[in-house]
Amino acid sequence: MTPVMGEYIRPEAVAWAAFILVTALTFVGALIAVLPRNIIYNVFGLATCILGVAGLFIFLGSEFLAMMEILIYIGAISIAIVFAIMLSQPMHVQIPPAWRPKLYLSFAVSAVVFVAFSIIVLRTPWEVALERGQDWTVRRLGELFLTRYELLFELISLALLVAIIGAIITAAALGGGRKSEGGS
Amino acid sequence: MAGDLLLFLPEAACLLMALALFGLSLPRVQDQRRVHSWTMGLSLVMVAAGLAGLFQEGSLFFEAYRVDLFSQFFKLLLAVALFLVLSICRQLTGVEERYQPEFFLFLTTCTLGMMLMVSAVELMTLYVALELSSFSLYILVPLRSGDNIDVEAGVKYLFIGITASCVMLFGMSYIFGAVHSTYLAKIAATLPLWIHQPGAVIGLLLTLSGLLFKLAAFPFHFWAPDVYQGAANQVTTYIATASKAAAVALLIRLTALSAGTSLYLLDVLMALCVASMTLGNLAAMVQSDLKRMLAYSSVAHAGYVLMGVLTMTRLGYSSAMFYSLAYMVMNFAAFMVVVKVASGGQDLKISDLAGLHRRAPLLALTLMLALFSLAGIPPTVGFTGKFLVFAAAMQDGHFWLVLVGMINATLSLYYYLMVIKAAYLAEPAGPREALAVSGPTRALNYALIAAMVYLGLFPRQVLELAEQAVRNIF
Amino acid sequence: MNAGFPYLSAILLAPALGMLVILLLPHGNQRAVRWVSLVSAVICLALSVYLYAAYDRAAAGLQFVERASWVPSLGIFYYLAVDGINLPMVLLTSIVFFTGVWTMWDLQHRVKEFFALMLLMVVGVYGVFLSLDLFFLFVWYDVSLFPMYPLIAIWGSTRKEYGALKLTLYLLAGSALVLPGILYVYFQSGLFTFDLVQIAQAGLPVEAQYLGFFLFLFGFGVLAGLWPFHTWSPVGHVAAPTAVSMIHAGVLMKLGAYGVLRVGMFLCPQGLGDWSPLFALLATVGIVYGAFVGLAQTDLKYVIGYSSVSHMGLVSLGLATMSQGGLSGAVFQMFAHGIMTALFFSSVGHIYDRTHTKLIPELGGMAKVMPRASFFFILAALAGIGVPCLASFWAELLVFIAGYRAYPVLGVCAVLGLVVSALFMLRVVQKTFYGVKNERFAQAGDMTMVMIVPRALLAGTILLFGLLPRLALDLINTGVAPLVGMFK
Amino acid sequence: MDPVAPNGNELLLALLAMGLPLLSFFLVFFVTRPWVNLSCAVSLVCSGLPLSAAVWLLAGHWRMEAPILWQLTWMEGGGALVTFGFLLDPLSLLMLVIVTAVSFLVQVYSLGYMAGDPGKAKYYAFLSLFAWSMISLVLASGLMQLYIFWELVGLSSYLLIGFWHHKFSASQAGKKAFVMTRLGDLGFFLGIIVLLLNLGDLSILGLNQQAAARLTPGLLTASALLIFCGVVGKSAQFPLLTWLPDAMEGPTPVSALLHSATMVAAGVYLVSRLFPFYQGSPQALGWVLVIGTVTMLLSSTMAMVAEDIKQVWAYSTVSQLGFMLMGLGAGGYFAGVYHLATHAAFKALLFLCSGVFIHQYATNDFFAMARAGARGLKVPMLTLTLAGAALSGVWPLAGFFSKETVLAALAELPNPAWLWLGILGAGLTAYYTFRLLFVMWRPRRLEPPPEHGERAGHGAHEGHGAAVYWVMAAPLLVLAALTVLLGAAGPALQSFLAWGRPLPAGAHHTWLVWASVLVVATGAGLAWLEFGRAGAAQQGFLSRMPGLWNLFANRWYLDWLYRWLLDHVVYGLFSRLFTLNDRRVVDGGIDGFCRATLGAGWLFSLLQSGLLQYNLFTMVLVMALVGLYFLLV
Amino acid sequence: MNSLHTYLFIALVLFCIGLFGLLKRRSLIGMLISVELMLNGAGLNFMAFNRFLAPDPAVGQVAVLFIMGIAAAEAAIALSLILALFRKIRSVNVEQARQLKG
Repeated sequence: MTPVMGEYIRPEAVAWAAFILVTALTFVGALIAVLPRNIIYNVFGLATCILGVAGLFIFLGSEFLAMMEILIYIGAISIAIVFAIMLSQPMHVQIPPAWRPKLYLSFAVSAVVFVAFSIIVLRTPWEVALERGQDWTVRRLGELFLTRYELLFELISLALLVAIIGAIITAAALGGGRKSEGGS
Repeated sequence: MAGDLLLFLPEAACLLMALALFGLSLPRVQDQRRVHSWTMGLSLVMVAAGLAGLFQEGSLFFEAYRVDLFSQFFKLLLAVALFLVLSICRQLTGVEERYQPEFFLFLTTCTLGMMLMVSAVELMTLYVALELSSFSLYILVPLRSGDNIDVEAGVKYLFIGITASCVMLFGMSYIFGAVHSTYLAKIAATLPLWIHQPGAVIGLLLTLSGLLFKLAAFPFHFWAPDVYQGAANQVTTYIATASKAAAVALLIRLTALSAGTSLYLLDVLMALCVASMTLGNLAAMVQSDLKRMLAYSSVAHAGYVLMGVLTMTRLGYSSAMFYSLAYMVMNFAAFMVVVKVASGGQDLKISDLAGLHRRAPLLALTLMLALFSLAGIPPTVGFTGKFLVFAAAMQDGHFWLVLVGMINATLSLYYYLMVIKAAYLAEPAGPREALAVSGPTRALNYALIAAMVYLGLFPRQVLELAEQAVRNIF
Repeated sequence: MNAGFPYLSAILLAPALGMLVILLLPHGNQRAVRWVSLVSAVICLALSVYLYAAYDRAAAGLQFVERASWVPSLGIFYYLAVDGINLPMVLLTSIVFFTGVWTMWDLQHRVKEFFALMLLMVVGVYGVFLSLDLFFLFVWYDVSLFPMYPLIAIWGSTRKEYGALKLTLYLLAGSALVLPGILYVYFQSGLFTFDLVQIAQAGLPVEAQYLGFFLFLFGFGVLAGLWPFHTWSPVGHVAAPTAVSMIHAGVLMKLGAYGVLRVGMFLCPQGLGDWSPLFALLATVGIVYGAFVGLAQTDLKYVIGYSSVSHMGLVSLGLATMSQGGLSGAVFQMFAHGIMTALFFSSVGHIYDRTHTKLIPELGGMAKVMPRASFFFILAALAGIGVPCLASFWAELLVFIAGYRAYPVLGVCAVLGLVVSALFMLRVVQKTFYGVKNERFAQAGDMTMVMIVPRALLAGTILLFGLLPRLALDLINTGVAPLVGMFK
Repeated sequence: MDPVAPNGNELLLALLAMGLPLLSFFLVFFVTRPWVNLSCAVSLVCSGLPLSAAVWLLAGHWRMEAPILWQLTWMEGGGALVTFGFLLDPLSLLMLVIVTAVSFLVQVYSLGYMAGDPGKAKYYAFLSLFAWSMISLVLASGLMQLYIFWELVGLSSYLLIGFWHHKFSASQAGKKAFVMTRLGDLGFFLGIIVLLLNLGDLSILGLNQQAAARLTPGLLTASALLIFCGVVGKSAQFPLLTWLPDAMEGPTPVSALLHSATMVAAGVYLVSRLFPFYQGSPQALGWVLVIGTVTMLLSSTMAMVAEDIKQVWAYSTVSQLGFMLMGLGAGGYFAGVYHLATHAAFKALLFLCSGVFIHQYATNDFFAMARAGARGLKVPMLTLTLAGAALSGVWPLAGFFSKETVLAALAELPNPAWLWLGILGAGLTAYYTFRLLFVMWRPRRLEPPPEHGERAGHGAHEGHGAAVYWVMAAPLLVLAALTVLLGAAGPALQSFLAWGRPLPAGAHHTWLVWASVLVVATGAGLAWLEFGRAGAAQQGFLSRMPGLWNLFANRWYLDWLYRWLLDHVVYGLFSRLFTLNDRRVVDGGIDGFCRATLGAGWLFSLLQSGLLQYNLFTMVLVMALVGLYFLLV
Repeated sequence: MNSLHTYLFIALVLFCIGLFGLLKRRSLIGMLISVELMLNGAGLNFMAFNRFLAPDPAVGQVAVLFIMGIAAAEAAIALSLILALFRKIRSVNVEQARQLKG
């Protein structure tokens, strides 16, 4: 970037624009993930939202996390969801519109939660820690994984293992070959 | 390191068992009997390890993991619960044969998760351990063969579970924000700084919701009836016994963080406690499926436990500990009968118990005692548990809460009596053959009866142990 | 403290061991079951009679004390002792227990379970009467209640399941007030002990006594058949099998009144003052009301059930007067009414066994058909009317005097209730035992000599204590006296 | 007059009199019941010995100086002290002799009367029980003891009236007697409690000597009246008089013993026993007088229309009891007691005589008896006449003298109305007595003697007719002798009852004697005109006044009133309402509450609709509420 | 943009949108997606506190990483269960899975 450009486009402005962009991505993505009745749009909405969140993570100082966010959510979870959709329901079948009161009630209660928690967040005098470390490196994360969070690390691998075995058993075996025409 | 291993003994045994079961699950064809015998043997080792580790104290993994009497008490409880549940898995008719090693495996990992959970004193560890145990259960529930309801139950369980865990995480994030730490010890140490911050208290409350889910307390109880009914009988037994104990342990640890200084927290917990008791008992009255009824009763019992916990006094915590032990014993006894009577692994209507007193007098007796115990009739352990819990609440001045609790106990008697009536009075429509009760089962029955009465009349040792345990939670 | 043989524990243990033995007996061995029950009943009876005789009336106070710490951290004690209040109750229990076992000798249906449950219930009853520790008192209280459900629901008659359910739920609802009360007292006393005597000696704050007595009054009052919480009692009586009715009306209802006295009044003597007018009012309403409702009944057991309501009202009235005479009368009335009702039910039980009906219009002329059974019933009825020289007369006398002294109007109403109860008792006697006999039951058959034994024991007790009331009152007065001192 | 302790001899005799009948009751009831003759023997011995003892005591203390008192504590508690013991003074000794004598005679008589009855042994047991209670009542040293035995006497009465309980009317009458006397006893009991609470002393001597001084007049009157309620019940005074005629359902000897001579007289005895106490309250005595008078007149009118021989004597008993109470109420202590004594003799005699007829002819209707040839039975017929004359007050029989004393007492009253009413009563008595006697003596149509089998009255006793007859006749003769002799014993008795001191001599009204003789003669003459003379229609003048006749025959509708009260108030109103309330409100409320609870359970289980999202919704809603609550706090 | 509250609000909005979706969507997969949004909201909170308040900037990151891991595992199990349910009732509509009730 030339200095000239810099005079017109100040870094703060860029940052602002970027921030607004990621925020918008997040919200719009979230709404798309929730509102349309077509399930495949929702997945795209989720992906969009994840991108926005990843952007926010960058703003919050952790590029590593942003990367992981995209990797895991878009690379793994969204893809898995898409597969599941393809395995489960024909995409062209339109789901009938929702029962209205349910919609309103859901909205109302979510809104109440939002209002209540916003006020709580505003009322809380969040205090900054007295001493603050500045080590944002990935190396530090790695260290922590092997020391302080060693148990956690082991645990989550165990959890993932259990999840995978479980998913295999559940998805591959359950219902397969057995009576399957039940249900209402 | 040897000392560390000793500290980690129960968990190590559990891990070992999980590995062994994993190995057993690999071959295509298994001898079911052999697998069960192995499992039983291993779980016995685990119980031994739990006993050996009972009085260990120390801390592991950079203070994230704390071994003290409190956690070891619950670990022993968990090991015993696992052993008991496995002991009624000999005829695992509710689960397809080729998945039985996995079935045992998931039971074990679930237990492992809970064992880690009761010792975890760091929020993230706690959370992940909780999830580990939850995952195992999510998978165990739909493992039942036969009906469709198992998967439906699994899905409902899962969704309520992950919602609760989301809420819990959200709450943890607020705690983290307010206290800047995820270590319970630090949180407790800076209590005066954060306890009056709305965010922190709400955070704590939301965090508790994950445990209330485990405990099946209102309003996170909705899974309980469906899962109890939908899951295989043995799985239900496990959920009803072991997982409750772990939830109580964590609930105590987390509630203790506030040291009873937040009236708001107290109010909310009291409301949930009353709602749990009342809703559970009322809804249980109209059930016809035995397991479903017991599920609602477990909601009510969650309320009783909460009553002990919400006092946030030593007596309250120790009484809640005692109650969880009591609950485990009596609930197991009830479910054991369910498993034995529903020998085909099917669901059991209350009316199916008709004529039980002639088909299997011993089982009927155990059932009656277990139900009276659940209803809180002395001299059973259930009464002593309730008494202690109520005493704790009264000590804290919650007279009305105790009154409501007692009224609820009376209400609950109604539906327990309905079951007893079915077992002792009703005559089956057609002739039913006598149930074969094997020697070990007989011994198990005697042991359970003895335990229910003994602990009811002589609570002293356990109570003192519990009091010693809660003296120093952090 | 009397060192030496633990008589009280022995009384508690005899039926408990009996129950265990019965449970362990092989199925089908009904003879052995009966004999085991009878042996334990005889042991209890012998020990009770011995205690009754050996109690040092001059020394008074608590005797035969057995006290050991049970759960020290909570201040729970294993604390058994007798004084002038509970010793008659223990004797009553033993007599009714013994006669109850004997009365059920011919039971054929699920014998083992029946006697095991009955023994369990008796253990509970003894426990309540003997324990001076609040925790144990409550434990035994509930232990004595819950066997009622199977006992009535399995072996009962008319609407047995309904009656059993109602009774059990009702009574345990009562205990739902008692437990909070006990805990409340425990913490209010500040002593952290469940030792009843200690708490009573230390005294509770007056405000605490106020609430405490309320809880005990209505909690235990339900079991004592206090109006308007009495409806479980006739329904339950009607449904229950003979021996259970005997124990139930004879002993269990006394547990309620005993609870009000021993727990409520000992612990909250000052709180009682404010409640006593209400208490006395409910008691009197119960007396009159029970008698009037009894007039309209057509089922023998309902009649007795309502007469129990009426008579237990007398006990309550005696308690409510807070005077030496009233309390003595109440305790004596508990004893006398227990024996009397047991006699009632055992006679009705015989009639029902032989005729399979207890509806008054269907019976008639029973005095011709079964003169012995009729004799016992009529004797009980006379005792119920308050005929002098039968035990309950003295009790009623004392209660009336005290009741009139404390609440003149209520006292007069209560005496009036007695006339109505005479009317309905005699009506029943007339319709059932006199008049034209129903030929259907001409061959029903009277009691055999063996069956007379328990009834004769009960009748003899009524007569003995009726002719020699001091046998009981000298003892009861010693027990009541310290309590009266506490009211001042 | 401080009481003295008994010497050994007196103690023994008194205790013998009190104890033997109880012993006999237990022996007969529980031991010897299967052996009828043995039972009778035991019972006879145990009533004969007390009679001897009583006579011995009376003879030994003919000139006693001070009452003899002996007592034990029976029960003690709550300020109430109940003693058991005996108080021997002239009154109780006299009454003791009367009771034991009549009791013994009746027992002898019953040997014949109850011959062949399957329940004879039980009957004797009950008689013994009665004798025990009555003797203990008479000798009672304290009011509480008196009350206790008063109740026991009622119980024996109940048992004996209902002795033939297979007869519905008999058991009904027994019940009625018990409940009505009980109603009166309610007042008695309350009176005792009032005295106990205010005086603290229930000994009879204490009451008589100190009550007037230590009680306020209001309390004294109240307690006296309350106690008098018991008298009203027991002595069948207005308004509780209807049980006594019904009580005639019992065996006739029982009527003779209980319902004429002794038990019903206990009421009068009680007033005499407490006479000094009553004298303390003129109002109370006034009420006694009023009640006595009303009763006497009412029951006399009833007797005028009765056709059942026992009914006539029953009404007459009621009226004579009322007459005694009039005497007492007028202040004539001796008058009341004297009439009590003579009445016991001639009324027992009347009943026993009637019993012979009833036994013989198996009917209670004296018209029917007469037609059947009753006058053929000489001994009973003569004694009946004698006793009837005594009842009417014919000179020189006992009744004449005692009636005169009562009238004399009435004459002392300032208001002459009482006297005239008393004389009117005497006239009525004479009328109905002679009505019966004339009917018996002069039957209109004589029927042939009924077949032997038809008079199977109360069992198979044909076999030993003559023996039975004489066993029954012997007591009649003894009583007849007494009826004659007691009239002469008046002055002696008077000095005995007054502790040997001559009473202040009241004015002797010669005109009174003539007046009463005139009235009696009028009554008897009227009866002669209507029933006795040849060709009389044997229809009383009342039968020409159907209104009055109905009123009298229906006992002034008193029974109807009671029936109505019982049916409509006790059963129809209280009992029904209370029962409804019990079913619907009290019990129904509980059941409704239970149903509502179950309904609530059903509602709550609807929350579990199976729709996952509703459950999640509830969760979130609660979360939201919790958040909101926080903001509000 | 550089204030704690901004991020907390964004996180809260995400969380609430997730809640809304969770309650509204009838497709189980749609509900799963909503849950992921909620988890992200929680993660965002952690990072925000980490950035503005916490003493050690690594802690929040670690937490978020673990949340992701858990989310992945959850998704795996959830999807497999949804598929199993689909095989049984031929639908992923949550309103059709209502055999268990009462």
